[in-house]
Amino acid sequence: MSLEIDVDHTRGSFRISARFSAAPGLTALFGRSGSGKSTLVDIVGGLVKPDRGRVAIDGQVLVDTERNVFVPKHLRRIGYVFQDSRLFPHLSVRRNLLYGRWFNRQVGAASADLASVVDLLGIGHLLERQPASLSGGERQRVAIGRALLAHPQVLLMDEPLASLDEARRAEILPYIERLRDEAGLPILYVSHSVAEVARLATTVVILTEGKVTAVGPVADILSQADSGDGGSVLDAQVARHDEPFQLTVLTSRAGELQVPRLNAPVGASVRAYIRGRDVMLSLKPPEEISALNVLAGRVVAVVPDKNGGQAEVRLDCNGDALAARLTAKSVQRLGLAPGLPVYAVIKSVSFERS
Amino acid sequence: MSLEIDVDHTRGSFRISARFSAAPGLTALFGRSGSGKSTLVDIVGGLVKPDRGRVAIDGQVLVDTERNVFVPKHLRRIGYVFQDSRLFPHLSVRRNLLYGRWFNRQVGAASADLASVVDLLGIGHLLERQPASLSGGERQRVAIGRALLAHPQVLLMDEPLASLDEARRAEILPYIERLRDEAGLPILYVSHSVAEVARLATTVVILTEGKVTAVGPVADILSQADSGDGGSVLDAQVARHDEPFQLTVLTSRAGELQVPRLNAPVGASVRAYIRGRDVMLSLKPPEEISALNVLAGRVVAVVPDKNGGQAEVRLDCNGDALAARLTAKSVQRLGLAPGLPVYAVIKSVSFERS
Amino acid sequence: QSNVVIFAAASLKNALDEIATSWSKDTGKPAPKISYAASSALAKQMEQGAPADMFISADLDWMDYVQGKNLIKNDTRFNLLGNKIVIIAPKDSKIANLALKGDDLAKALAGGKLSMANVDAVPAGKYGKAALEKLGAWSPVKGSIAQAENVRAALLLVARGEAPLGIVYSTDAAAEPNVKIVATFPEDSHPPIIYPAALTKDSNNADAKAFLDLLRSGKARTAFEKQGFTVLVKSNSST
Amino acid sequence: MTPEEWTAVRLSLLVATTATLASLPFGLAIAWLLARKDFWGKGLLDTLVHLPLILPPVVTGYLLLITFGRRAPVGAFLADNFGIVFSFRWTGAALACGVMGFPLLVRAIRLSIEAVDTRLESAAGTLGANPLWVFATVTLPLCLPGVIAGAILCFAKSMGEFGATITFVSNIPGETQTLPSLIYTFTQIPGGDAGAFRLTLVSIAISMLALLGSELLARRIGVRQMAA
Amino acid sequence: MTPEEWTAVRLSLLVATTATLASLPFGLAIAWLLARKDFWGKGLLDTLVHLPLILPPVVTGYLLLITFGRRAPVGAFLADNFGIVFSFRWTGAALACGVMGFPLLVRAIRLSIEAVDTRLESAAGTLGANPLWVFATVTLPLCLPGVIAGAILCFAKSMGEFGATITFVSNIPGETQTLPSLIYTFTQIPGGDAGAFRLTLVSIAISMLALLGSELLARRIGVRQMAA
Ligand SMILES: Nc1ncnc2c1ncn2[C@@H]1O[C@H](COP(=O)(O)OP(=O)(O)OP(=O)(O)O)[C@@H](O)[C@H]1O
Ligand SMILES: Nc1ncnc2c1ncn2[C@@H]1O[C@H](COP(=O)(O)OP(=O)(O)OP(=O)(O)O)[C@@H](O)[C@H]1O
Ligand code: MOO
Ligand SMILES: [Mg+2]
Ligand SMILES: [Mg+2]
Repeated sequence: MSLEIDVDHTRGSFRISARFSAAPGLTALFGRSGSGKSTLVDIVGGLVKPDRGRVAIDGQVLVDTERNVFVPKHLRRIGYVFQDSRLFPHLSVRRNLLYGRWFNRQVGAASADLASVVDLLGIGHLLERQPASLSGGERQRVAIGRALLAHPQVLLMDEPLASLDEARRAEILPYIERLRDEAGLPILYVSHSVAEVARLATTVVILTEGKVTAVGPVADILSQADSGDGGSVLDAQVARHDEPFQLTVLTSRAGELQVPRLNAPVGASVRAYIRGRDVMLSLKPPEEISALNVLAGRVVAVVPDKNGGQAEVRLDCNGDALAARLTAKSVQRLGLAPGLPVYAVIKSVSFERS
Repeated sequence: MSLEIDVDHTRGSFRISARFSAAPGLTALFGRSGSGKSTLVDIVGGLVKPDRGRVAIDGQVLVDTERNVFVPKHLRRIGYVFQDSRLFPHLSVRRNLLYGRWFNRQVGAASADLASVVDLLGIGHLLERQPASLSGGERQRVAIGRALLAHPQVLLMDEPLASLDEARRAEILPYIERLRDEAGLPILYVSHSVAEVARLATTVVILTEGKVTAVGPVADILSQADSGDGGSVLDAQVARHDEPFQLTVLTSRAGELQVPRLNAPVGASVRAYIRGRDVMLSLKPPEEISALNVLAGRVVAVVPDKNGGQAEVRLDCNGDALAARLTAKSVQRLGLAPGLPVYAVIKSVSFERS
Repeated sequence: QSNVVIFAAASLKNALDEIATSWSKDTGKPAPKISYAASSALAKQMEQGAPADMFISADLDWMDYVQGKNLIKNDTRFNLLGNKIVIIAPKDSKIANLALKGDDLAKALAGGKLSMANVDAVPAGKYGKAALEKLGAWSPVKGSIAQAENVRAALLLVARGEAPLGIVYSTDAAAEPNVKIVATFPEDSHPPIIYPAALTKDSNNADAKAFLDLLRSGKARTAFEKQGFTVLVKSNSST
Repeated sequence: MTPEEWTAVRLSLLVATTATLASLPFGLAIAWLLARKDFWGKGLLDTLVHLPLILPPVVTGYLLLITFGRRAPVGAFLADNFGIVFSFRWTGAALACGVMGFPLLVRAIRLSIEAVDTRLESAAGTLGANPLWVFATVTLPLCLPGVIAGAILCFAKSMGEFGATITFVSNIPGETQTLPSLIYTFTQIPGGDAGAFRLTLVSIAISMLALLGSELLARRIGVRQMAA
Repeated sequence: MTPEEWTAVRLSLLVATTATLASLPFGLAIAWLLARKDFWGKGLLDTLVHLPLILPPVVTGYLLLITFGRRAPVGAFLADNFGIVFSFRWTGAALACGVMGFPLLVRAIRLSIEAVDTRLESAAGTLGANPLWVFATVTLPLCLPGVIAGAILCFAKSMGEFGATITFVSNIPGETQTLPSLIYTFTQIPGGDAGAFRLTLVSIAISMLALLGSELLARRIGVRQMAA
């Protein structure tokens, strides 16, 4: 979303001091509990006025303490999904969903929107209910709907999917992707799930105790994330669909990938996220094995973990970076060292379904 | 926990009608958003009085509408971690944590407990704070601590870890395991995370629209779960620790398993959960590959998914059941069919670290 | 020795306080405790066993009421004070001298209100109404009466210029610089305005009797007259 | 009941209703100020609002008279510029009742506003509502229980108020003689107790109906909201 | 100020404080009942609580007199069995003030109790607190803003109440002559205005201090709680 942030703020004994700029698209905020993610989102949303600093989205300055600029939140045209859902208890689900429409009605097809959003979130049967009678997940889904229906120019999502089951997440994720890609909506997204971040983020920002410790494109950052689940992102194109087997064949510099059927047209650019723990390494091309994806590459580096039991093996597959997480024992057994040619074996089902 | 439930209850248009009994240990409630999990936990906790039915824990009848028994919640000695944390806003974090101590003081070493629980949850620096100033994850951690420190005889946990980062989860999970195993505390646990459930649960109960659609030992149930992530559970013993490589070698009927170093003594019984998507199948023993675990077995059944793109291949490995999730294409390519001998290849890092 | 407790109509406060203080100084006895309130309230309290030694009512009706309930020593009852009712106007009013017959009064009001104390309940109001009736001036002004809770409030309405004319006691009119008296009712135009006093049935406090005797003796005359009352007991007749 | 008594009943209803409705907007505004804003003189404003409670009603009536009387500065200004006259009118009785009930109204609303979760107000803000809309669509509906409670207190007080009323606008049958004034008059007449008792019952009956109505209303709102 | 006035000030403080503190437990209990329970006769209880607001103070005072007077049934019973005497004592003035302030006290507390999230009460129950403890450790602290508001309203009302007091326990200096009774007496005599004005200022000053104190207290509690 071309988000520029440079702020300092103190809340009690907690001090946030963040400075970064993010490319257009979805910016994921990643960090441990209490690291200041919600505070930062609140600053962008206009709920918290930073002690000092500047916030701009797509060049539009929202906050600039030096020039005394502070755009009030109701003029920022944001859709904010709060960590606590904050539904209006006196309004029915329907009226909660339509609340934002009272104020931003320049977009026409809002009623069509309601239907599709309600459908996506599976909350059609809840429309006439009061929020107090909803389950935790239902509440959060309504909150997501309410933010989407406000026709925002920026979407702020603070752990929107944390209380949802996997099936529901799998339905909502592609929708967020579409918002990012088709509607070009800038999104600031907080999540504890690497898979979600990997799939959605353009830029990842890692917060540690109020400070930005890493920022950059998702592919560069995720493997550094202190999450026990580093991974790689390959840029690829849809080459063809294999309808009988419901597979999609992607081509990337690293080679051909067969993944579960994607809902994208041939030729489309997609991103494949490969977890380090899903990658096996073999010294010769494996035969008669179930995995459909074998990428040839060369070891670039072997990075042992702090505690020594495991290591990340970084490969160069024809220019694409790929990381594998192995036990130290396998590293020794296979004699992995920079320069060694290897084959990365990846199951098709490892890829997230969409 | 030897939990027996047989209740009917109606909330608005939602009707729950659940009947099952669960073995001692941790019972996981699994099901989609709005399926009635929290309602069921509320019934066990005494927050909701069912229209009809009976609830008993370890033979102690808590509710029996026919005999007009309803033990009030303050006499049930439960520790309830709510989906919404429900901290007391007027008490400091410390007083929230110690609230239960006023009432259940028969256990002596409570102050030692406070220290260890605070340590486990990483909330030492928050003790003098008021709940309003906590982040979402901090709040949930305090709520967990408050329930643990009430010295409960039963623990009810409704999505306790949903808002926590992976690192913090990884710290708390073993603690819950210890409560289950060492303290023998019966636990009713709601979660959307298959990994959590697989790791913790003795019994899994699957709720669908208020009805119990499956109940049984975790190994039997999880592969049926409508979660896109069926898996298997192998009972195993710790054979030895491989300190240099920080691995633990387990023996199971299926064979030897090398997993990341466990914090369990040699001889201890442990449970290994293996996700279907982490299992590769090979027609001959693979060589020069990074995976440390190769189990020989025989195909028992090939169960295609509803949509046909993937299949679950069930194996019998010397008496232990193991499931692998493959693409339909791989199934065809390898000619997998019942009776065929195969080798299951599993990376060590696939196992959850503890 | 316990204090004498006197229940007295509120309008007597200035005079009675002065008398009580000097009596206490002269005799060395503790000053009486005087409860000033509406005669109606005091009468009903006596009915409920109030610890009063003496009752001084603002009119005969409430004294008759307590006597009817057998709450006073009948032989101690006597008429202590008299008063006059007058018509007042704001100081700056153009009205100077007002005739009181027929509809002169109504004309003088010129659409304004005649401020009086409640004509059914408050003594000053009752007297005023009786006088106007007797003088044939009642029906023309009947619809223009603003009835206040008590004389003081009626006085206030005129003093503030809300009402062009009002009927109050001469005692009140004399003390209010913002009003002037524009007419005085003839004595015979209304029942005599009398403040009766008596000891209560239950009183056995010798000082109470002594204080009542003091009032009866006329020694308190100056204090009452200073406030504009007419003292009805004869001077210097002591018991 | 006599025609005079009926008139007093009707007048009391008119006065109490007017007093309650007319003071609501001011009550809301001041309650909001006191609940949500910090400003210089807040303590003074708070005391001012409470004055009618602290002062004997007669004194309040007196103060009203010297402020809103025909010759008083504010009273004259209102009369000359807006034609609003209070003195000896039922409007004056309503003003007196409204003023006497004001502290009760403000307190109840203020308590309820303070209980409204400001996080919901922020949420409304992010959805595009400006502060006024936030107040109208979130704060106000959520503090309705307090508004209802305040209104019913003000109404009940108006049904019983007479000290300030009679001092300010006296007791003119059909114009300013409200039920309590009439009841008071009865208590001042020897033997008037029966009349006072009868009218007291009427007053209680009216207020009870108002109370029940307010409870039903509050309950309907409450059921819809609960804690979310 | 004269000694008589000082006495009245001291007495008023005593009466107002006693009235407020003594009615608090009853107010809490009844507010809780009205807020949280449904029972037969609830509407009646509610009306009864509001009566002192609805009735002219003189009527309330008269009802007190014929109920708690020395010769009245309840009054005689309390005097004979517990030695509690109200009639024409300062205790009676406190009773009158307490009764007059009671509807204000109950309403404020009730509003606050209704705003307490019952989910927190359930949470306390699961941690082992029986209903009484839940009330003491969760409901009560969380409705403190209402308790404080109710108490200050009751106190302020007591500083201004005289109609019921003077009717019930008369106006005996040093015993039942409170500040407002004395102010009232001053307004009843020629030349008393200055005295009334002086005492009114004293009354306002006291109430202002009480108000400020209550605001500070409420703020301290509020800052600690906020919405969690
Ligand atoms: N008071 C009520 N009136 C009507 N329906 C209700 C009421 N309370 C709960 N429900 C419904 O009961 C169903 C079960 O709710 P419950 O909170 O038990 O779900 P859950 O399984 O915990 O879901 P989640 O994972 O989203 O927390 C939901 O569909 C909810 O809408
Ligand atoms: N009013 C306050 N006073 C003191 N500290 C505060 C206050 N509000 C927030 N904090 C602290 O600021 C830090 C950042 O909070 P924030 O809510 O931004 O965390 P977060 O990254 O969103 O965490 P989570 O993942 O748990 O939601 C936390 O440590 C929190 O305790
Ligand atoms: O069939 Mo796969 O390629 O092992 O998932
Ligand atoms: Mg957060
Ligand atoms: Mg739930």
